[in-house]
Amino acid sequence: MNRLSIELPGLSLKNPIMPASGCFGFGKEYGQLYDLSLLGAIMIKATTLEMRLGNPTPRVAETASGMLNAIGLQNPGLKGVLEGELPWLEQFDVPIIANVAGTETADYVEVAKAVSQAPNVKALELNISCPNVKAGGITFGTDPEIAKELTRAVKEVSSVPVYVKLSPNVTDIVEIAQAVEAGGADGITMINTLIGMRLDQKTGRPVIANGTGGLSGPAVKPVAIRMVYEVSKAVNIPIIGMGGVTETADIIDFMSAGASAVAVGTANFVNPFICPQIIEQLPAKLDELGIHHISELIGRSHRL
Amino acid sequence: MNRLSIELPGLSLKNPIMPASGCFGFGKEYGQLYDLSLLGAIMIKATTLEMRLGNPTPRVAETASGMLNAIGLQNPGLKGVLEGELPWLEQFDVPIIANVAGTETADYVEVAKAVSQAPNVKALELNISCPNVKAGGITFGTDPEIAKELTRAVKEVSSVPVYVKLSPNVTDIVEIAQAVEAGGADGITMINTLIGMRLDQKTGRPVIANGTGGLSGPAVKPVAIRMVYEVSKAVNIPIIGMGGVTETADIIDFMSAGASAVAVGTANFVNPFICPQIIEQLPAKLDELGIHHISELIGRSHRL
Amino acid sequence: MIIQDRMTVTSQRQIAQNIFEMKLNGKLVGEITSPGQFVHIRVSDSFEPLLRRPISIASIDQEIGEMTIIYRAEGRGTTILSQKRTGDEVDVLGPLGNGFPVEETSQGETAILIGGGIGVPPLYELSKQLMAKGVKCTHVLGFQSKDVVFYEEEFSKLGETHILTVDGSQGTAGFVTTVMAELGNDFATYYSCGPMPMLEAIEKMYAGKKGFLSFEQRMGCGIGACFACVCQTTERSEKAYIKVCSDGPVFPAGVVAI
Amino acid sequence: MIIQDRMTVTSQRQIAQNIFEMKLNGKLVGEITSPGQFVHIRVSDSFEPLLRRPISIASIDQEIGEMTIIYRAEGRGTTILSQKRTGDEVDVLGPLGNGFPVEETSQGETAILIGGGIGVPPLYELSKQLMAKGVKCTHVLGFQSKDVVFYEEEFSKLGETHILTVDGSQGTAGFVTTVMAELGNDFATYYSCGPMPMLEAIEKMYAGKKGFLSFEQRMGCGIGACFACVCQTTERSEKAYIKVCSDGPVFPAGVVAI
Ligand SMILES: Cc1cc2nc3c(=O)[nH]c(=O)nc-3n(C[C@H](O)[C@H](O)[C@H](O)COP(=O)(O)OP(=O)(O)OC[C@H]3O[C@@H](n4cnc5c(N)ncnc54)[C@H](O)[C@@H]3O)c2cc1C
Ligand SMILES: Cc1cc2nc3c(=O)[nH]c(=O)nc-3n(C[C@H](O)[C@H](O)[C@H](O)COP(=O)(O)OP(=O)(O)OC[C@H]3O[C@@H](n4cnc5c(N)ncnc54)[C@H](O)[C@@H]3O)c2cc1C
Ligand SMILES: Cc1cc2nc3c(=O)[nH]c(=O)nc-3n(C[C@H](O)[C@H](O)[C@H](O)COP(=O)(O)O)c2cc1C
Ligand SMILES: Cc1cc2nc3c(=O)[nH]c(=O)nc-3n(C[C@H](O)[C@H](O)[C@H](O)COP(=O)(O)O)c2cc1C
Ligand code: FES
Ligand code: FES
Repeated sequence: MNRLSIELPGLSLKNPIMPASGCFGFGKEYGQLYDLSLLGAIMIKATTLEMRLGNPTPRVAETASGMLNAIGLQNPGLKGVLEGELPWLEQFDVPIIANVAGTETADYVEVAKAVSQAPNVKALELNISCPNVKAGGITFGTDPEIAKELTRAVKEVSSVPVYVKLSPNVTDIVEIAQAVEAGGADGITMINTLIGMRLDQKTGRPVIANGTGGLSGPAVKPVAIRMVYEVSKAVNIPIIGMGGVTETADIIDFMSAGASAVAVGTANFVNPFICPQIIEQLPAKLDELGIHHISELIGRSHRL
Repeated sequence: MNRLSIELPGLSLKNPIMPASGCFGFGKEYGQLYDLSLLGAIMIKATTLEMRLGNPTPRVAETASGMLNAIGLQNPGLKGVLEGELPWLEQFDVPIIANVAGTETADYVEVAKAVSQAPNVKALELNISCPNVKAGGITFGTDPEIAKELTRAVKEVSSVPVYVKLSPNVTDIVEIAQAVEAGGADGITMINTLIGMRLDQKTGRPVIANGTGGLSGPAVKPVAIRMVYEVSKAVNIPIIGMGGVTETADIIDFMSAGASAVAVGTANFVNPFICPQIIEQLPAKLDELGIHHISELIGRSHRL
Repeated sequence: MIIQDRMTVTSQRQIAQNIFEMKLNGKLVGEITSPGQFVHIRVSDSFEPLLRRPISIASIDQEIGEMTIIYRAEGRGTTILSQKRTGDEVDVLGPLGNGFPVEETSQGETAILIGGGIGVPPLYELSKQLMAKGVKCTHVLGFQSKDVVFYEEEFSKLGETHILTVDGSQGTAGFVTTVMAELGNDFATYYSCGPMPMLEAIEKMYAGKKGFLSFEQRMGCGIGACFACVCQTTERSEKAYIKVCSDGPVFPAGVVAI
Repeated sequence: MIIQDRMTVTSQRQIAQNIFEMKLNGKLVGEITSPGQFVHIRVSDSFEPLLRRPISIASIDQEIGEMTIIYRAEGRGTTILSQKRTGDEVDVLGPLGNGFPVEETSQGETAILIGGGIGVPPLYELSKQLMAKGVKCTHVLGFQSKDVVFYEEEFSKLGETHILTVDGSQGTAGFVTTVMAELGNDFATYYSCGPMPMLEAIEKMYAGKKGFLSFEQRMGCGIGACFACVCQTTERSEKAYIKVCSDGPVFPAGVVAI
């Protein structure tokens, strides 16, 4: 028996570890470094209807135990992803979660419909939380009614289960989570980045060309854990947790907080082998905790 | 001429550096270490109408470049502060900003009225953002209408200018800032802590007895800078900025973002001499930047 | 007076499994007033890890301005500390808190010193000072197992020393209370430092005797300003919470609700 | 192939004001394919500072498996790097990117190598490899001032070397273009690495000539996955943004919009 396997809507995961969207491209680069079939799943970079060039540079800045990014959803567009990216990934035995972004509902719907039909796409991740684009993105993620309607519209056309990616930049994330659940979401992924800014010491101007950027990395982990904890107590759909994972212990924390699987973002930049390393270390960690199957961890923090 | 002096409603600051509320008690402990008259001001620990014992322990936990706290507003109560704490501070040539907290509007009003009459209290800091108490605190800080009404009620009774301390745990901090400005606030202090959680690796339970805690320290600085930047562009009252200050360069950043003065919180625990050290280093830093008076920094980031 | 000192590491050695003894030199030593006081150590010049680590003073040598600390390298802070080498500088804040009152036991009287695990170190300086004034010390030191026992020889030189291990791999098997029961009640004062359950058992067993207990709590500032480190007193009043860092860490038996 | 290697520091020395030369030994060296490739260095085992630092490979010695990097200790990452001592291990990812094409200049031809400040290092290995195949190299190296000039002697051994400083404190006063104007257009290829304004001036001055420029950009992953390090091309198409880390850092003149 596989002690690490997790079953989620649309996803039979050999282990609950997957790279987070935007931190792994479409897999090609990391595919040079290790066998992608080792991964539980892959969340690919956001796909929009048309090709996007993204924001001007600098697009990243370092902060205390974290980083800011404002890539601006650079991607080759729906057609580019379907023809140029997804087929290459078919050689690996790994489910793909396609991150879907857009400016208006119609975009989301069109991308969701098409990309959900790719043979290796097993789930969608609806990105209603990108802080780095002027239109769309986060605006869909801060109003529960809008989030619910978008979820519903995408669910209608998607051939695979739909996970909705939540923004931490809200007063009440539980309210948003419950709204997307009501809209028919099969699962939730969280958290996207916190909006932040770094200034240049000399000029006083923002370092990132876009002004603000999304904060990720170890710095945000306490916020992510708190939100996963709160949301998992309030909804009945599974959560893929993320935000600041850098080591095996962090997987235990996210699953204890209530996540059923965990994504690794920024840490891939620091240690490109982080995902397979964590997967390898997990069984020993479970032994240490006296736990037989990793699913026993899920929501441990809720129990008294 | 003093290159560091800043004039704010109610506050003639010899320099814009002050310890943040809750991170300096009522001054006695740090007063053993250095002359408190060196400070621009002192923000004392929250005062509530009745004595409060605070939360059970553990009350703090360390996180990546940050810490969580859930002290729970332990304080000797209005009477205790007026009789036991403020008189001792009168020996120093330093304006006191009294942090006022409560469970309902009537508490805030009563504390504000009484404490604003103490001779060395030159301003109030209305704490509508404490994440660590069950009632009151943050609930006042997430609804613009409620925040405005509370500000108005306190303004009516206060003998000194009123600053309102904002919570970063909101979707739109600008909206809250504008509401308290409309309510008559003389200034804004920001940010209070982000709500976070840390779990114990072994048990999976929260480390902090209260469950969640407030995240502070270098980790939150990018969020604080972003919010000070946004709010300072949208209101016409001054801001005292804070969140993750650990060195002189951080003062430059907060003032560039739009703050007129800066508070230092968590860093006092790491380096108890941080405030006087920063004050001492500021003139050289201004020379390095080719700036004559520190006020020239305020809002540099807004200019192009 | 509390000072912030950049102290120099004069020696660092592993004395048991994950247990390190470090000697530090600096003017802070001159400020230490009683055994059981502690220092608050910044293990890195960066702000990660952020907080200082509270560690008891295990012994002092005023002549050469040196103090010894003994600590378990467990989490990230103490692990970084264990990597310091002779000659490195460490940022130390202290001395902090109120230690064990040596004056509460008179010359010729007997004191029992009971330590558990990483609570043992402050008892060493205490014992030295008690012996110096002519108090007879009996030491009862409990550890998990043989691997983590330390300073047996050092304590033995100062007086009768009983070592216990939970798993029986060294000394008597069991908890400190096992030996305490045998020693009886014929002593003037007891002093103790160790885990909460141990302190609780001791206070119960020695009910009515004069005793002093040292407590631990998670800390922020270490100097009494942040209210992180409180513990509950048996009183229900304004004094219901007292601070371990500045009111303690040592309290007379009966003060703290355990 | 890109590998992650724990390389051993075999030498670290300051060669100019805040400029350090570090030699690193490890199997990564065997993977280096062209001069101008870079490595992505993790300066600390902790996650603070978080990101790796991109640093060019300044020279390689395949026989002993050693490479040299030259860097300015400026921010917190490079300052930590400058504190490493011989024998320390450093986590290095590389080799990354596409370097300068040595094959674009034939035996007997002349190449001009123009470097600015901390852009000078990769030209050293390039020059060594060009010389080895019989290319005549002329070096034009610009620095801010005398204090930060390095490797004058090393480059002089390989060919004609012109040093410039902005303040005139060493060599010719002014910018690299001052000397370039005098050298004329009688060469086959130019190679350059340095600040943007310098690259811009060079491309303009040598319009029509065959040249290769190395660019810098803030990086996340360093391997082409995060889209942090893009620069704009002169084309307006899907290829409007190319990645410095994996498509570059060296591009033929005219490709990047500057
Ligand atoms: C007054 C006092 C004296 C002490 N004396 C000693 C001593 O002489 N030798 C020794 O080995 N240990 C002593 N301790 C315990 C020691 O402070 C902790 O073991 C240490 O802080 C753990 O840090 P870390 O980096 O290993 O763990 P981490 O897990 O990285 O610590 C994370 C945070 O939790 C805090 N923390 C974790 N465990 C404890 C604890 N048991 N008590 C207080 N804070 C804790 C840390 O200080 C830090 O802020 C003492 C504690 C107190 C309060
Ligand atoms: C392909 C390439 C090759 C390079 N080769 C060299 C070299 O051989 N020698 C050398 O001294 N420098 C080189 N640099 C520049 C070097 O990467 C930066 O000086 C260094 O990253 C600054 O780090 P820090 O810790 O000093 O500064 P910090 O201010 O702490 O850096 C903060 C963040 O900004 C990034 N950053 C800051 N400045 C730059 C910059 N100029 N370019 C890219 N990222 C930057 C850092 O990598 C880090 O992520 C190269 C850069 C690139 C892109
Ligand atoms: C460079 C970068 C690019 C990102 N791009 C995307 C994206 O395209 N779509 C998305 O949903 N999230 C994106 N994210 C957010 C991550 O998927 C993740 O939610 C976040 O970074 C928190 O996890 P971490 O702390 O492990 O990085 C991006 C993050 C980074 C750092
Ligand atoms: C231990 C602790 C106690 C605090 N208590 C209060 C408080 O009583 N009232 C208040 O308004 N803010 C309180 N704060 C928030 C700080 O004043 C400050 O807003 C926050 O910590 C961010 O600044 P920093 O990162 O510099 O600490 C507290 C923070 C800490 C760490
Ligand atoms: S640790 Fe701050 S009051 Fe004790
Ligand atoms: S640094 Fe990530 S794509 Fe270049």
